[in-house]
This record gives sequence, C-alpha cells and structure tokens, in this order.
Amino acid sequence: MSTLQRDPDDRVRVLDEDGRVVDGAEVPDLSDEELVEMYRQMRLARHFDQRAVSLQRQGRMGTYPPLSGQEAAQVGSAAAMDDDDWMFPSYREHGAAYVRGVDLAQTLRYWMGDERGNALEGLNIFPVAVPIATQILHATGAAWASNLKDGDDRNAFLCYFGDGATSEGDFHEGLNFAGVFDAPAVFFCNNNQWAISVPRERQTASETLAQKADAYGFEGVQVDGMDPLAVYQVTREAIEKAKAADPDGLRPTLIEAVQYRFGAHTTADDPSVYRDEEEVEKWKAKDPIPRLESYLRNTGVLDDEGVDAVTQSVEDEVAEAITEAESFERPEATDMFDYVFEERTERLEEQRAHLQRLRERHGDEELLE
Amino acid sequence: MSTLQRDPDDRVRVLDEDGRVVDGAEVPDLSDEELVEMYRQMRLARHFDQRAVSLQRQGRMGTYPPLSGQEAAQVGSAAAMDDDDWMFPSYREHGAAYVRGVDLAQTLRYWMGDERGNALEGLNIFPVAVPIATQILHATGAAWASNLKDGDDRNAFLCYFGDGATSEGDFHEGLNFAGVFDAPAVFFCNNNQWAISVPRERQTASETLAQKADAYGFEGVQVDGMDPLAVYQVTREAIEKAKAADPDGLRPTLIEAVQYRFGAHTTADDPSVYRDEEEVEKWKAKDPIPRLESYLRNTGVLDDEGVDAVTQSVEDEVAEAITEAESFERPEATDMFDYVFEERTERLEEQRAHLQRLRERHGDEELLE
Amino acid sequence: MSSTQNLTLVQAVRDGLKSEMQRDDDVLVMGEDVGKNGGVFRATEGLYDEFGEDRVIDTPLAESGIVGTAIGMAAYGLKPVPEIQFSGFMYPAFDQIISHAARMRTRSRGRFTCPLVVRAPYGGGIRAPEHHSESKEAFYAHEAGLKVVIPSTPYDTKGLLAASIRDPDPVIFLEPKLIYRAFREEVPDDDYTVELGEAAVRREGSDISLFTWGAMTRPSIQAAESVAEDGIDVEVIDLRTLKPMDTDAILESFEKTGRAVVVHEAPKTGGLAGEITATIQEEALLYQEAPVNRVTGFDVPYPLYALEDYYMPEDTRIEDAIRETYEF
Amino acid sequence: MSSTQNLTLVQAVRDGLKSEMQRDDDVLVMGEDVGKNGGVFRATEGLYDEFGEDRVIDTPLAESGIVGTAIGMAAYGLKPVPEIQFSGFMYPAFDQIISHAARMRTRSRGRFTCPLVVRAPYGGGIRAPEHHSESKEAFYAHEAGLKVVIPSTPYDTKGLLAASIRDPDPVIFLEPKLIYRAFREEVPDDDYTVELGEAAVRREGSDISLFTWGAMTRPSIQAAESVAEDGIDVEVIDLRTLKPMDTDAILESFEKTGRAVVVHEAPKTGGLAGEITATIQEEALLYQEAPVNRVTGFDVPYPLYALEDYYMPEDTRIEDAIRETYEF
Ligand SMILES: Cc1ncc(C[n+]2csc(CCOP(=O)(O)OP(=O)(O)O)c2C)c(N)n1
Ligand SMILES: Cc1ncc(C[n+]2csc(CCOP(=O)(O)OP(=O)(O)O)c2C)c(N)n1
Ligand SMILES: [Mg+2]
Ligand SMILES: [Mg+2]
Repeated sequence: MSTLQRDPDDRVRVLDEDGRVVDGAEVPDLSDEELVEMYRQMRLARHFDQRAVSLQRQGRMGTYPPLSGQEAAQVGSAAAMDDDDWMFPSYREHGAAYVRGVDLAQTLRYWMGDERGNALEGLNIFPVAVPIATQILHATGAAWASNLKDGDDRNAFLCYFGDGATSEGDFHEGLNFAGVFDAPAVFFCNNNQWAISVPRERQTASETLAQKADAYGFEGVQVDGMDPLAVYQVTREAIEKAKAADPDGLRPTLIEAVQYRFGAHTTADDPSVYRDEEEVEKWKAKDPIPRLESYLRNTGVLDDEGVDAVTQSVEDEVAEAITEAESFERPEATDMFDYVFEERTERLEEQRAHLQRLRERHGDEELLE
Repeated sequence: MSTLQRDPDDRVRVLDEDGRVVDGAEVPDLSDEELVEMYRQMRLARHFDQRAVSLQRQGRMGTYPPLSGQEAAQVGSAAAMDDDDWMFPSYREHGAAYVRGVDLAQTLRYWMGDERGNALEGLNIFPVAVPIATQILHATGAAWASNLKDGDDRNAFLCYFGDGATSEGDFHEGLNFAGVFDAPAVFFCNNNQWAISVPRERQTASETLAQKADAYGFEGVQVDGMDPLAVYQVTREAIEKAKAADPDGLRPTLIEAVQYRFGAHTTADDPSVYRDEEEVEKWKAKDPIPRLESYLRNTGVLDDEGVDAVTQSVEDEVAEAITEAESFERPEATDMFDYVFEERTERLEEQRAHLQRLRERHGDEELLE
Repeated sequence: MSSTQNLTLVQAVRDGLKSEMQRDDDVLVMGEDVGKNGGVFRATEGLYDEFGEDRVIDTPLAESGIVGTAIGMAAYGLKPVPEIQFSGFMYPAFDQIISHAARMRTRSRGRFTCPLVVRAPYGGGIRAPEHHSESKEAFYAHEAGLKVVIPSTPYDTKGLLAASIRDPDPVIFLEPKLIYRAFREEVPDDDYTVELGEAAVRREGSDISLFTWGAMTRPSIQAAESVAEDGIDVEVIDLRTLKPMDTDAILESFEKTGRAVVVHEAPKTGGLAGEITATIQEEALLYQEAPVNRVTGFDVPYPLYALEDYYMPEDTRIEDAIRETYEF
Repeated sequence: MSSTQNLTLVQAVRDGLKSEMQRDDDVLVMGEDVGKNGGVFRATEGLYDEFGEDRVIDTPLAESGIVGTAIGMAAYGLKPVPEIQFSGFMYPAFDQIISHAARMRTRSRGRFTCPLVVRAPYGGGIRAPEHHSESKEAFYAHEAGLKVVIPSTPYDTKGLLAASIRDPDPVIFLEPKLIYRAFREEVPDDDYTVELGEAAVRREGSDISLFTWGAMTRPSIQAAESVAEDGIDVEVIDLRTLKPMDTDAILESFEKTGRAVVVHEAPKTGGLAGEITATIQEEALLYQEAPVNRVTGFDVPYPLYALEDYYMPEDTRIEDAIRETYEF
C-alpha cells in the first residue's frame, strides 16, 4: 500500500527517535553515498543556520529566518525530487534550496538585502516570495501549465509552506485549482508547530493539516518531519504519483511534515515570550541530525572519521560562502530601474537620471547616510 | 443520532420525490399551520420570482437573480431559525428573507436600483452583498462577537452562499475562523449545481461540499435541498447546536443543500448555452412545491380549497408589493453623499453643492438623459 | 488590401483574443464563465469551440486563484489572459496582482516575467448591481511594475489588446462596458497592434485640451462639439494607456492651449486627474492660463442605478467645465 | 495637572490602545501575534495580560479573515482594531476593506456601520525583507468611505488613534515604523484625541510650503532648517490625516508662500502629491509662483535594503527640491 493512502492521522515514520528502524517500516532505497550526502546536507544546513544567525547579530546581515530543527523535512524532501522537477520555496527553505543546487553565497546575498541573491538562473526554483501562502498558487499554475505544455513528459512541482499558511485563502484556492485541473503538484507543509507566536492549535480546529486535502479530493498524509527517511519516502511517492497518470486518483498530494523550529521565527523574534523551554527540549529529543547519524553509525555506513570529515567539509563550505557573499559589490544604485519592465519607460529614465544627478551632486555617502 | 453526525455522503431526506415519507425518516415536529405556512411561503417565493423576471423583461426592474427550484432550501432553513437569530444572505435569498420578515416591496426596490431596499431596520438580517463568499466572514465575525458580548444568551448566525462560493478564499478563512473561535454559525451552502455556467464538478474535485467541513474541525452534512422538511430538520439541529455549548464538538455546521436552479443565473443569463434541457427536466421532477403539496394533501392537511386559498393570497400579496415598489419615489439625488461617512466631509459638501448647482442649471432630465 | 469587419468594442475584444491565439499557441484565456458560456458579456464567444478547453478555460470561482495560477503559468512560459468578470471583483486578486505580477521581474532580476494581461470590464452606466460599476484604474497605475490600458474604440481595442498580450510585462486591461455595444467601427481581420503608451487626438482644437479615456471619451467629444458652436475649440485627447502615460502628447497639447479639463469616471480624490494635473504644472506651468479642471465621479461609493446618472460625468457637466475653464 | 510619560511612537500606539480599551469595553485588538507576543513591533505589549484573550486576540494567519470578521464584529456592536502585521500584507484583505468596510454604511443606509480601525506599520528604511517597506496610502485615500491617518509624533499618535477608534467610520491607520523608536515625546497618561482631518504646522515659514506626513516629516524639517541657513524660510506642514485632507491648511499656507514642495515615500505616479498639487492649482492658481515640486519614491518596486537608501527621499533630495522651487 502506498504511504499516501494511509489515514492522515497515521503519521508515517521510518526511524524512531534513536535512529532505529520502526517496526514494519520500509527503508527507502538509497545508496550509502546518498544517505551520507543527506546527512552532510543536514549538517550543512544546521551549520549554515548558526553562522547566518550570528552574522545577523553582528550586523553583517539583515533579518534572517532560521531553520534549525527542520533539516530532515528540507533535505529529505528536496532529495526526493528528480532533476527537472520544480521547487517553490517559502523564505525558510535554505536547506532545500542548497540540495537543489542553490549557492549558499546566493542565499546569504539575498538576506543581505541584495535582490540578485534571488536570481537563480538555470535552476528549476522559483524565487523566494515573502507573502505567506501566495507561492502555492504559482506552483499550482506552473504545474497546471505543464499539463498544458509538456505532454506526457511532465515534471513535478513541489511547493513548501508553513502551518500558518494553511489559514490563508490562497492555500485553499491553490489546492482547489490543483485538484480540479489535476496538476502534478506536491504541497509540502512544514508544520513546525508555530506561526511566529501562534501555535498550531490556534491556527485551525482540524485535527491534522493533512486531512485538509480531503476538501480538494486528493490525498493528504502526515509524516514525521524530523525523520529524513520517512520524509524522503513520502515525498518520493508523491512526486512519482504527480507524474504518473493514475486513473483512480488525482495527481496532487498534501504532505504535512510534523516538525519543530528550534530557534526564533526570525532574528527579530524572541520565542521565550510565547513558548516554554520545556516544549523546545521535548522536540530537541527528536533532532533529526543525531537520529540519522545514529542510523548510519548503527548500519556501519558512518564512523567517527566519516563524521569528522563531514564536519570539516561543512565548516569549510559555509566559511567560503560567507567570504564570497561579503565580497559581492553592492548592486548599482540604478539597478532598481532596470527590472520594472523589460524596457525603461520615459518616466523611469527621468527618475534614473534624477538619481544619477543627485549622486553626482552629493556623492553616495551623503545619500546613504 | 443527530443528523449532523451522519457521514456527509449520506444525504438527509424526509420526503421522497412524490412527497411520501422516506423509510426510517423522522418528520420534524411542525404543526399543520406551520406546514401550510411553509407551503404558502414556497408558493409565494415561486410566484414572486416569476413576476420579478417578467418585470425585468418589461424594463421595470434591473438585473434580477431568480430562485425558482430553491424554495425548499430557502423556506425550510429560514423557518428553522429562532426569532433572534441572524441571517446573512447572498443575492438570491428573496424567499428566505421574506420568511424572516423582509417586505417583498423592499426586495423589489433593491433590485430596482434603490439602495434603500437593502436598509432593513429592525430585522436581524445583514444587507445583501454581491461579492461572492465575502459575507461568510461577516457572519463569522458577528457570531464570534456574540461569543464575546452575549454571554450564554447566544443567537445563531446563519449564512447563505452558493456552490461556487466554496472556491473563494473567504469561504476557507471564514469557516476556519469559525472553527477556531467556536462561533455559533450555520454555513448554509445552496449547492444549485451551477455557478453561472460552471458546473459543480468543475468547481472542486471533492466528492461533496459538505466534507469540506472536516478541514475546519466541525461537522458537515448533505441534505436534499429540494425537500423542505429535511432542510428544516437539519437546519434546526444546526441552529440548536450553535447555541448549546457542547463539550464534545464545535458549534459551527456546514450544511450542503443539494438543489437546482430551474431558471437562469440572472435575467442577464441564457442557460441554454451551457446546460441541457434534459438536465433541467430531471431536476424539475424533484420540484419541492408539488412534493410538499402532495405530502400535505396525503396527510389531509390541505385540500383543493386550501390550495386555491394559498394561490389567491400569494397572487394578491405579490401584486400589492409590486404596486408598492413601483410607487416609491426615486431617492433624492444628493442621497449618495449622505452615507459615505456619518458626517459629510468638506469635500463631500462641495461636491454635493456642485451637483445641486448642476441640477438647478440644467434640470434633472438633462442630467439623467 | 486586407479585409475588415464592422465590429462593436466587445466584438473587437473577442476578435483581438482570437487573432492573438491563432498567432501564438502559448496565449490562453481563463476565468469564470469564459469557456462554454463565452463570457457574461460574450467577450470570449466562440473561442471555446475554436481553441478547446485547454486554451479557453473555465475556472473555479476564485479571483486570487485565477490571477495567481496565471502568474505561475506565465512564469512557465505561457501567456495567460485571465478575465475577471467585473473590475469590482479584482480585489480578491489584488495581492497577487500587486505583490507578484508587478514584482516578479524585479524579484527574479528578469529571470521570471509576467507576460499576462488581466482583462476586466469596468465603469458604470449599465444599471448593474453593486460593485459592477467601479473604475479604479488609479489603484493599478500607482503600482510600479503594472501597465494600465483602457481602450475607447473597437479598432483600438483589438490593437491595444494585441499589444498588451505581446508585451512582456503585466498589463491591466480595463474595458469600458458602457460602450461595449454602443457603436461599431471597421476593424481589420488581420492582426495588428496599437502601441502602448501613445495617446490619440480624437478632435483637434486650439483653445482647451481635454484629456480623458474609456467611456468618457464620447461624452467629452459631444461636449466639445457642443461648445464649438460657441466658438470654443477643444482638443480631445484619449490617453488610451494610463501607465505609462503619454506625457509628451499631454504637454504638447497643453503648451498649445494653456487650458485643460480632465474627465474620468473614478472618484476625484486620488484619481488620475490629479496625476495629470501635477504633471502639467510640473512641466508647463508657464503656459498655464487657468486651473486644470477635474470632471470626475464624486467621492462616494458608486450608487445603485436609480442614482447612477447623477454620479457619472456626462456631456452637460463636461460642457460646464469647459466653459468655466475657457472663461477663467 | 495631568501626568505624562516620555514615550516613543510605538509606545504611544500601545498607550493609545490601552486607554481606549479602558474607556470602552467594546474596543478590542485582533491580529497575527498581537496577543501573547505583544505584536512583532511590541505595539500591543502588555495588553494581553491586562485585557485577556477575549479583547486581545491572536488570530489565524489570514488577513481577509481578520478584516472580514472585524467587519462582522463592528456591525454587531464591537469596535475592533485589527492589526495587519505590515502594510504590505493588507492586500489579501483589500476586498474586505474596499468592498465592505468602505461600503457598509451606504449599503445599509446607515443601519450597519464599520467603526473599525485597521492599523498597520508602513514605510521603508528598516532593512526589512520584501513587501515590508511599502507606503500605499494613495490606494486607501482613493476609496470613498475610508479615512486615512498617518501620525508622525508620539503625542499625535495616541490622540489620532483615539480619535480613529471613536470615529464611527472605518479608518486606515498607518504607522511610520521607521520612526517607531526614533525619538520620544511627553504623552499625557489620560486619554485625549487629536481631531482627524487637521494638519499641523511643524515649522512656520514664509517662502515655501512643504507638505508631508509620517516618517518624511523629520527629514523635511531637517531640510527646512538646513536651507534656513541660506535665508530660505520653509513652512513645514504635516498633514496627519490624508483623507479627509485639511485643504484649508494647505491653501492658507500656499496663498502665503506661492510655492510648494510635497514629500512622500510612495511612488510618484498616482501618489497623493498629485492630488495635493491638483487641489492647490484648482483653488489657488493665481498665487502660484513655481511648479509644485513632488519629492517622492521612484516608480519602482521598493528595493531590498542594499538599495533602499537610494529609493527613500531624504533631506538632501528634499533640500535640492526646496532650492529648485525657491529659485524657479
Ligand atoms: C500575507 C502575509 N501575512 C503576514 C506575514 C508576516 N509573517 C511572516 S512569517 C509569518 C508566520 C508564518 O508561519 P508559518 O506559515 O507557520 O511558517 P513558518 O514561519 O513557521 O515557517 C507571518 C505572520 C507575511 N509574510 N505574509
Ligand atoms: C467575488 C466575485 N466574483 C465574481 C462574481 C460574479 N458572479 C456573480 S454570481 C456568480 C456565480 C455564483 O455561483 P454560486 O456561488 O454557485 O451561487 P449561485 O449564483 O448559483 O446561487 C459569479 C461568478 C461576484 N459577484 N463576486
Ligand atoms: Mg510554522
Ligand atoms: Mg450555484
């Protein structure tokens, strides 16, 4: 039986909290190298996150949304995508983006206030958009376009969003359109229990978020979002289903990955105001990283040496990315006039010239003070 | 077992298409007088509708949305409300509004382009609002306010909308808020199979509309919307539930009343473009009016004489309303400045004076030509 | 010589859609009731039969859904032309229009663009229910990243629609439904474009410049003809594109006349007459001989039809304003 | 004599909410993170503890839901003060604001009203992510049925917020977050109102009138002080209420100076500087000695923070415009 057909209340798991395979669970068919790479990517996401938070504290970066605790959901799901599949991120998917080929330096650049960090040429990734849930419609639209354009050669379109996003009208309209037009979409809800300070129970009275799929006529499944193998497995099945015409069911799937954000909502947030340290500790016991590490150690895939090598590679890679990001030049001031329309209108030309005159007259320092 | 707890796929029925009580169904506890009054109100709604359509054809009224076929849903549900309960109509609820005390002449006046027809002083009815699904949020907000303001003395808040409305974001947000804040609301969906030319199947891939309630953690029920007694029964239970604190469940209910619009979407619409006469005929066999009439004749509550008396009273009442509506004076031209804010701003005073000068200078005929 | 057809404005919409769909397989039409039903105003009539349900798509009733999925489609290489049934129902899609359609190019530094055209009938005067008569072009013109087009003749409608569809950026295309069927004009069968951003002189004149667009063009010309009898020579300019606006045409005319009237249906406060006035006096104050006269809707919610004729600027009111400006 | 506190602007918001909630049990606060968390800017800090979860309500993440239910509440006799976390997230609620809050009184001929205040932090300059920096007051000012208020000092903030809450009609209350904590001012502990629709003269002057609001008030005063050294005497007027606008104050000042500069953060095209300019020349053309100079944001999507300082009008740019206008 496909995991997607389970009762949504029945959360899919592969590894328990100590990294042991759960009774009756099937371990997804991944090579040792692939497993180690998943582990490395999760470690990298965690390390990147810690460094990014400290850059922000030092004033070297603007507001930043941390992901620690959510590595299994991000890496497990992104790893399950095929090369040509498309990803529609929220603002927190730095780990998933990395797995899909986004330079860490680009990610940093974006959060350093440089929109060029969001220009991901050549990758099947939509730019980060901040308004909650709105990207769900873009994912549905692109997936639906693939029905219309791509014949049988369809890709899957995976869209991330949070538990809070499920309350927005765009969530509803997006999933409804996906059902009606049988779009090859995978809706991946990172239920990290909190939408800033609002707990999951306050967001909706429904028992699970997965069951909301029923309103759109397709399947919903709840997965342990801190179990990378379970996430991989469920996402993989959803991706395959999206691409295979199944006369008995619809292509879209709603995945609810149950997880926890260990840190603050963003660097501007202080979670101690609204949640207990106790709760955080409870969830830290489910930390996906030691969990996968234990599994890999237990199965002999990884040893101390392997772990050290990962640590080293991760630290080097992040350090390098930070150096690179900080060495980027500030964008040209007039850059802002260049992406309004394909061609600058007369009024934009005038305004651009006006800005140039101001810069000449007063110098950049004066204008930026 | 409350009808609300049935599986939503299991449509509640009391009368079959010939007006006989369905096996095992319980007939709601209504007196003969109440039953005859329901019958009369349905007849009146039908007759009113036919007359309104012909007024529009004669140019005596603007665009009008007919209700024929939907009388059981409107009258059955409105009759189930207690005096102090609140109603939030869509634009098609002329019948329900009548049951709740709205003058037919007022309804006509509104569709004759006079906003005063929407000013229903003294009745617990919200004004008609045209943007689809938006009134669901108002109903939820008012119901929620009653939680906050009215202590245990809560009223129920019944909100009507169509099958098409379930696709809008406001439907989702409204039901979600109602679930979270346990608002005493009854969401009454008139699933008349069509949203203008878009069929129900195209609106959403979910099997029923009733099952969408599951996404909000409360009950959804499907009822035969062309069976006035079934509609009455289900609505009555939902209203009672909304007012009684039940520790085991939430107050709101979603009712999907399955029915059919016999006529055009509005007088501006031509349904023959998008649907077959055959389909219409199939649904006409379920016409709620002969159905209730048969039941009342079979049970001896009504005979030819009674039916004739109803016919007469209905024709008289509608004719009178038309005369009254057509005798209303056009609103004062300057009326439009009076309900922008509580007090006219300086700019509104100027504009009002400007209009008055124009009228004096050129006369109303010239301005209105 | 290419053949023409005698079309109404709404027929020209349909003809424009049709020829662009024939020209480019990526163009598709989507919205509520646009398919089988051919649109509530028949603007898409026949397209469903000709192009099939994959290119003329009846959607669920959800405006944010329509525009939001169209944005995803556009980014994926299609050229969707979503219809919103009435411009008063664009607000549920406002976030997608403002936050995404208008920002996608900037956000992705040009990798993703939004070559979509949001069509909607707008404006009053047709005895319609509430929210069916608004004209809020100023909302869209204020948002960087959007173009705003309002045709006033059948010929322009087809050509401007084609230009909008071929434009690589999002265009809000508002159709004056009051004149959907008010008159006919010869419209070429072949496809052609009328360039965005160019105003049209509808009547040459030397005393006063009148700037307007959409359904207000006709009563403006009428008023101009009427005052011409008294020797007041009004130049009537139909702006056609509200953003980018043809400032050159505005200034050229104003520098000739030194007097201007701006006519629009939208409420006065914050309407585009203010923008035009500000532009004029910024660039041509020294030519100015009288205040720019704004003839607009009143600052009230658009009234139901018993009163709408009092709300709408019509020839009498425009005439009054012309005389006032002339005599200043 | 009544006591005062030395408050920042955001503290004055909180103090204003608090004293209105103490005064009137029907006033309640609702929105995302306004409760336990006290708001992402701490504008509702402490209110949850003082008034409880029935009057300081954390809602699900749904802006249309927040404003739409607030409309239902308002019609049912409460006085909700919904917060939208950033003004860039008001668009999902746009339909409820435009089609309902602004129309309820008209639609029901005054039976139902919308005494609600939609609060949102607006404007740029705080190094925030996309959609956190917009200023689109012109959208709301263009809609009949809405009032629009933007304070620029702590004292005014409390008084204008109180006036807005007591106002029987819907008010869009935009808070300049750039100056949420920029300075402090003595604010009375007791409740008081600052009347809506009245501008404040921030600096008297005789040569040029400068009209502005919100966060632009401070750099405008700075620019005025700077040009004063060269003998240019600028009158700085903070409009405070953008709708209804204090036209009398505008005209009175302009008739004295004959020259004006209008400063706002919003993009130029369709911004309220156009409305102000049009009003001035409509009523006081004969006093005008130079074009009204619009110093505004550029017509581009608000850039991410690496470039935002180039986007925002600041004292240098304002100073340039003053000199240009003076020398015209
Ligand atoms: C439309 C909109 N409203 C409000 C916000 C402000 N905001 C940013 S993140 C957030 C909470 C999101 O919660 P959730 O969807 O659970 O995602 P998470 O941050 O937990 O990953 C809010 C309210 C926004 N970005 N967009
Ligand atoms: C927000 C919005 N979008 C579009 C419309 C135009 N419109 C009016 S009625 C209608 C169909 C409504 O269908 P349904 O909800 O099933 O109600 P019914 O008319 O069948 O009673 C549409 C699209 C509208 N009034 N409001
Ligand atoms: Mg969350
Ligand atoms: Mg329907």
